[in-house]
Amino acid sequence: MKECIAMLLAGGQGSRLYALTQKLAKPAVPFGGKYRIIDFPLSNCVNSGIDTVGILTQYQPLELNEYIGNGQPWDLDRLYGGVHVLPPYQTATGSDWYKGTANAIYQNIDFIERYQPEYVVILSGDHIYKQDYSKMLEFHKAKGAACTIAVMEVPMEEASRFGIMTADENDRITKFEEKPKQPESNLASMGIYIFTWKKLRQYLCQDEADPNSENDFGKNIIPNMLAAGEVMSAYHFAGYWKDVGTIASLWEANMDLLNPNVPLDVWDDKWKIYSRNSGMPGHQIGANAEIDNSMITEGCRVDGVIHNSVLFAGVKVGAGALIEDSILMPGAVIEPGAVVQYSIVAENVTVRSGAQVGCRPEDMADRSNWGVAVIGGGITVGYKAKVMPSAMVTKDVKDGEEQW
Amino acid sequence: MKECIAMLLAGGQGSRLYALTQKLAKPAVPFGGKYRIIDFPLSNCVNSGIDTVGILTQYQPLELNEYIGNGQPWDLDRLYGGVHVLPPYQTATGSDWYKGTANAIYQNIDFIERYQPEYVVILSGDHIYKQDYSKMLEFHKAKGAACTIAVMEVPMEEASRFGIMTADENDRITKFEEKPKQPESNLASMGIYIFTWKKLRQYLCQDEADPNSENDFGKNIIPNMLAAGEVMSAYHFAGYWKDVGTIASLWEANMDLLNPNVPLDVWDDKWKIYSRNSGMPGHQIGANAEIDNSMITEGCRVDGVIHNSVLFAGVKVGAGALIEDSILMPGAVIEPGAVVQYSIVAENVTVRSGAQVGCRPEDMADRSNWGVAVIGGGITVGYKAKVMPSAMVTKDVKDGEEQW
Amino acid sequence: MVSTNANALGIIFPNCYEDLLPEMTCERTMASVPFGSRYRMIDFVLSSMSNCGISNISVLVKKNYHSLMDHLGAGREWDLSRKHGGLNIVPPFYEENVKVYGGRVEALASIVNFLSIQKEKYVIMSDANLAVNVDFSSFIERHVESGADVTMYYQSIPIPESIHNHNHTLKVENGRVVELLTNDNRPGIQNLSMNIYIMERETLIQMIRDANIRNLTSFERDILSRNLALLNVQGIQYTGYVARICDMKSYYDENMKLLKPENLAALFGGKNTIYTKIRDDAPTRYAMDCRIKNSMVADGCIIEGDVENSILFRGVRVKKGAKVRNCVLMQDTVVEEGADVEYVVTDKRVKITADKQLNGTDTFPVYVAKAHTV
Amino acid sequence: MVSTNANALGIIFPNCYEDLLPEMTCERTMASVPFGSRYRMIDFVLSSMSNCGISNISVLVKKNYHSLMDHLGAGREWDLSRKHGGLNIVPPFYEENVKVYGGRVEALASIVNFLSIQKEKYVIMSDANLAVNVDFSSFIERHVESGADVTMYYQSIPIPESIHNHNHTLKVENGRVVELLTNDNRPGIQNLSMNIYIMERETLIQMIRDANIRNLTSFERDILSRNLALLNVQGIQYTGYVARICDMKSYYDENMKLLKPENLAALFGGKNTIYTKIRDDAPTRYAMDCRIKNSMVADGCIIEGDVENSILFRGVRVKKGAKVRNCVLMQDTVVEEGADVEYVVTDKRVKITADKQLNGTDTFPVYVAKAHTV
Repeated sequence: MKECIAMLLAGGQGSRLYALTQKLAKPAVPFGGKYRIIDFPLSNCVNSGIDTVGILTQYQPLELNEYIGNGQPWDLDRLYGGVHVLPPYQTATGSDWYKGTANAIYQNIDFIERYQPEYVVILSGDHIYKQDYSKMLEFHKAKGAACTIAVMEVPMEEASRFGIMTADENDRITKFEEKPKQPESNLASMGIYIFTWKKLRQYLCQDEADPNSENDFGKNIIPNMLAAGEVMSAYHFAGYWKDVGTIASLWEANMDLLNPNVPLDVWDDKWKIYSRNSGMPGHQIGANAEIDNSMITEGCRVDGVIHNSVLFAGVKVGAGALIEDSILMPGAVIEPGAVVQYSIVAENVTVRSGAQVGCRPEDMADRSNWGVAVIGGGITVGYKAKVMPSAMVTKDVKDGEEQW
Repeated sequence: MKECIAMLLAGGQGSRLYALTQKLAKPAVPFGGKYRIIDFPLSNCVNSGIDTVGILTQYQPLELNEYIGNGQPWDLDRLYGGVHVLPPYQTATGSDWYKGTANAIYQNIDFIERYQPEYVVILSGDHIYKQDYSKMLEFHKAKGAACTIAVMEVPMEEASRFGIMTADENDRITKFEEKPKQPESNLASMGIYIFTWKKLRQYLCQDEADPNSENDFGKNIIPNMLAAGEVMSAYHFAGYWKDVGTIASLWEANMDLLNPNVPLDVWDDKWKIYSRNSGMPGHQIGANAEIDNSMITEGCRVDGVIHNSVLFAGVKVGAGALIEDSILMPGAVIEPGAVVQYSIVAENVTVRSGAQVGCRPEDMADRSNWGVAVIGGGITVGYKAKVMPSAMVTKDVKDGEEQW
Repeated sequence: MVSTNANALGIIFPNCYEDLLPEMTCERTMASVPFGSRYRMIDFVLSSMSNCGISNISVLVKKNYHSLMDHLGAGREWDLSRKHGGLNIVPPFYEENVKVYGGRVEALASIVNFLSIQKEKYVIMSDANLAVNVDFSSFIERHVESGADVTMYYQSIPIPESIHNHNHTLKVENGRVVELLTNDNRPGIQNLSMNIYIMERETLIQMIRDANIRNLTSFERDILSRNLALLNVQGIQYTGYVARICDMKSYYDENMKLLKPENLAALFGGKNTIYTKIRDDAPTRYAMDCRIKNSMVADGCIIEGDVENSILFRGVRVKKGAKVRNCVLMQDTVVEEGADVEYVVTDKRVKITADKQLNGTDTFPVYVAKAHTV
Repeated sequence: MVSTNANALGIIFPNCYEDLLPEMTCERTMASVPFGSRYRMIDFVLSSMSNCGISNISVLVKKNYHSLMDHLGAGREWDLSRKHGGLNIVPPFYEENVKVYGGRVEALASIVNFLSIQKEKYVIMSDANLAVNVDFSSFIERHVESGADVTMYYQSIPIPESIHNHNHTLKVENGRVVELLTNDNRPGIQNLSMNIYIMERETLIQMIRDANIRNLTSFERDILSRNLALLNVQGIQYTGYVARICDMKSYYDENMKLLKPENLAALFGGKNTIYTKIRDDAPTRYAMDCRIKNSMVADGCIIEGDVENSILFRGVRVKKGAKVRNCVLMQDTVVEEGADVEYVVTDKRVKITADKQLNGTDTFPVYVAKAHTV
């Protein structure tokens, strides 16, 4: 028996991260020098004392599966509990892919009931934040709630991008709208729910029986519970939280790590973010390298110039190369004299000598076309080739070519 | 890099085991007192020195997944390699359930290539046997084969149930027919293949491109390779081997364990069959119990009479109950005075006092209706109820009722 | 923390009370004495701790611990193979200047640096001479509620004669221990300490440092009993099932008691599993003409002969025509054709050769040492 | 066997050669000396063994092994947490009558019973004072092909002065060792033993038993060198990268050598990863105004000052205005604002307080002991 277990929705294809998620589930996208996105919710679980986590996934799970493995890096290899990747499956009476977030949980009721939990935390696989779920659970219990939703205040002009709640002075939710055109409040759902399992089970079964439902938490389960008069509480979260579902937000969140004024601290020993280790030796900085305001990890070799950038394991930056405001994912090789600016360079990309990837907004005549350039995994950007800002490169760029 | 990895086809629903596989993948069906079917190929792999195994499954994987866990019971929790359960998944370009045995492997080419194997062993999840695959691999190498198929001689009259091979004096296969009506030979395929991976990869890709293919090893890949003139060898296997895909054969294979003349020995320390442990204390035999020619394992409590039977972990047999020629799976409870003969009683079944399950063939007037009775998982057979031979019970049997 | 993780670390003394069972502990610790068909004594307290969320456990070994290390391995079977904490076997000479210890206090002194950097608030200490399935969660709860400095479990039973020189008894008033005696030999029911203690980690560290300065060695005699006026020591009567190993006779009796279903249920029933090292034995095989009555049998045995009122550990062979009555046969004992054993305790890998007869009595079971051939 | 599992077990002597580096080994074994930004010396031979399919490894510890046990844990990081074999740390007093050992033979004597029930045909023995990425598969192969009784690796190099009283050299004729000298101090290139041996397990057991009876203690002097006429001992020249720790100077130099990419590639390149204990540090953070040149830096550091020609282990902090040149800074060293260190080796958790200056020279690097504050 477990008091509380977590179910992590990692299903989405992450199509807005296109070039990065061609062969990779979104939660497995590298983040912050040595992590993957999923390390954040997983580490939060472990640090909050939740030792049983189901990961719901149906899209390109191979690398995610391999990454999670037996869960040992997160101390989640347990005799009873631990971390389990839960793909859809066939039963004697038929088979289905997960139809929506609620259906994904519905299809895994058997898994949940193995642990007879009183509470279930529902998490997303594409948010970067540090949160102690045990405090939220205490709040949930104190409120006697059927469901507690973590919320944060967002600027009013952005509110229409979120699920928006209205809550009374006791933090009881009185209204919930998914992406409202005329938001009534700026309390946005962070996609982190705690449910009393008995209640959730009941609403999941009802929802499954409704042929018109989209089987989605935000669109169906939450509104139904609210309509039925269940106690729904809003739990205020104050720290750093970011949805990294777009290229721009993924880039920004990485840059936030380099900003001492942003409260996202991965160096805090009291709330470690765990990840699977690369096994490489310490990184090497050459005699002519120049580095500032950057993060660099094991196995890198830097002979060039690095400003405001995040380098993942095993990245090589040749002499005279310039890396600015960029993210170089594991195994990327930037040859001597290449320039990478405002870019995300995915795993095992090679950027040949003299190539230019991305550029600074201040160097653009027309800034409206500016954006972060993305090079997909395994791509080669040829000798003296040019990848323009906002480009999403999914095929090799030939020597001397320009890619938009 | 691994010289040789194994891929285990565990996908089938096992519809011929109906009552036993309602909520369970066939390879997870309990066998032989403390094993599950999949323990045999998995232990064979480990004992043969193969430390990387992919298990292909898409049907009710929850219990199988949980059973395999991190692979530690088979010493397959490895930093690199180990055992991995591989369900179907969605990719950026679409999604598919496994269409056939060959397609299941095809969809996991990426998994295989992580290990850059020279050879791949293809195994089934529904055979009971002990085999040293390393000897078969030596043979495969010595023959310079593209594919080696393990074969055994079967009685000519049964040959039409198998894939039948004709081989020349050098064990080179000259002809392969899947379930031939007029078998030319009695060399039957055991469903154990070793392929040189480079070759298999090529034929898998060809097969996938053929819209008329059933994407099956026996029906497509093997005939295609043979037609193309590849070196195909037949490896003769002499020991015990049984396909346990039917109720009759599953029952027989369990009974074979009790027969000292059958060469299936699970007590051999040199070729252990590993399984996940129940964690229960030693079994208890009461003062009035009678036991002979049986297998009993941890957590059982026996106060009745047991002849020629196999009792799994935690089975209870009350005073005066009679168990003959039967298989009682984990957690089954046979109340005082109940009679179970020639039956398979699945997990957590309760047979109430005075009930009769199955009967001896010699007690039947018309033996043509006789067969092993099967009680599905979790069923209760009521007080003085009667379950007739050959019955497949999937719903509770009420007190005093007869079930055909 | 959300989970059932306890805010306590565990310390186990595996060598304590070995002198009561010298026959069986000359090549092993008390903690690794086989018990109850497939367990070792330490499995009980270790599983109890693990089941209650205590996942940082130090085992302070002194000598003869090869079999214990082999048994415990990395602690995986008890779910104690963890990134942080987990199972920590502390041998002598572990740190510079730490020698083979004498008393409990010296043993604790060897880990005082370790203790001072741990995070858990409480420490639970136990020996390994009792087979108990303890609910440590309620033990912690009661300790915290009472506000005591130290809380300890006791049994109210007559003191077994063999430990008249090796026990601690308590006088308890309204839950508080007002007197703690050493080597009590009064007849009748007494409050016999189980040597299971809980206190704050900081309290224990302070006690060890003080005792070390004053050269005190006994935790009970020198630290607890002298300070009962200053320290609030609470005693809780333990009413669960206890198998206490005091000598060969009690070892035999406690094994035999498990043949009663109510005793077995009391020790192993309930939600908490007792874990042990996995041997991967096949199920036990009963041959065509065997006879078995009133016995407890682990896996991997092959029974061709006649077994009655006995406890058989893993891998025992009873061959055709052999008779085994009122015996405890440890792992891989072989009783050959026609041999007849009664009231015998065989250690691991003992062989009773064909047609030999070996009889003890119910008050004096005969013990055959490890790997001996009779 | 299909796989790359080697038919050999491993034995590592973690305490050997500690007397050459007394500063760093007063609280740890040679095996647990930190090396190369994030490793311990034992990681190299242990990873090499594991990578070559040797999965039954005994580490014969003698004293001061708490940091080594903490580092190795259950052996998971080296894939040595196995059901059978795996990593086996053998402390003193492990079995009855086994004492803290003196020489290699006595250490081996403590596991001779263990050795006699293992299944592997060969035994590979190694110390932990060399950082090498050895291909043991080819070592085994060459031993088997030559039909030798014992095969050993040697380097052809001048004998470092600091080990003139602590070495073995070989005279090799057509591959066969015809002379084995102890404490050779001849100038020029000699065949210096690496103390890495392979032989059949049965051969080793026989050697230990013989030596024990005769009260012999040195494997090299008493067993090998006296029997070169009887034993076919083969020597193989090792041509791969070797970092040999002979004293503080060589410790410093061998760390510094890794700043050359070709040396780093020689030790860590190739297909075999060197594993070590995972600390879960964040990536290293370079602050806005830092300066770093020609250095090797592990994870978890925060660099705000000026670092040149240095090796920084995990968790080092170099604060604003601090200068670090030609240094080896071990785990969690802190160099505070304005401090200036050159040619310094700091042990774990050293703190150089603000504005302090500490200089060694290239021939005499200054060593600051564990947890000291300067």
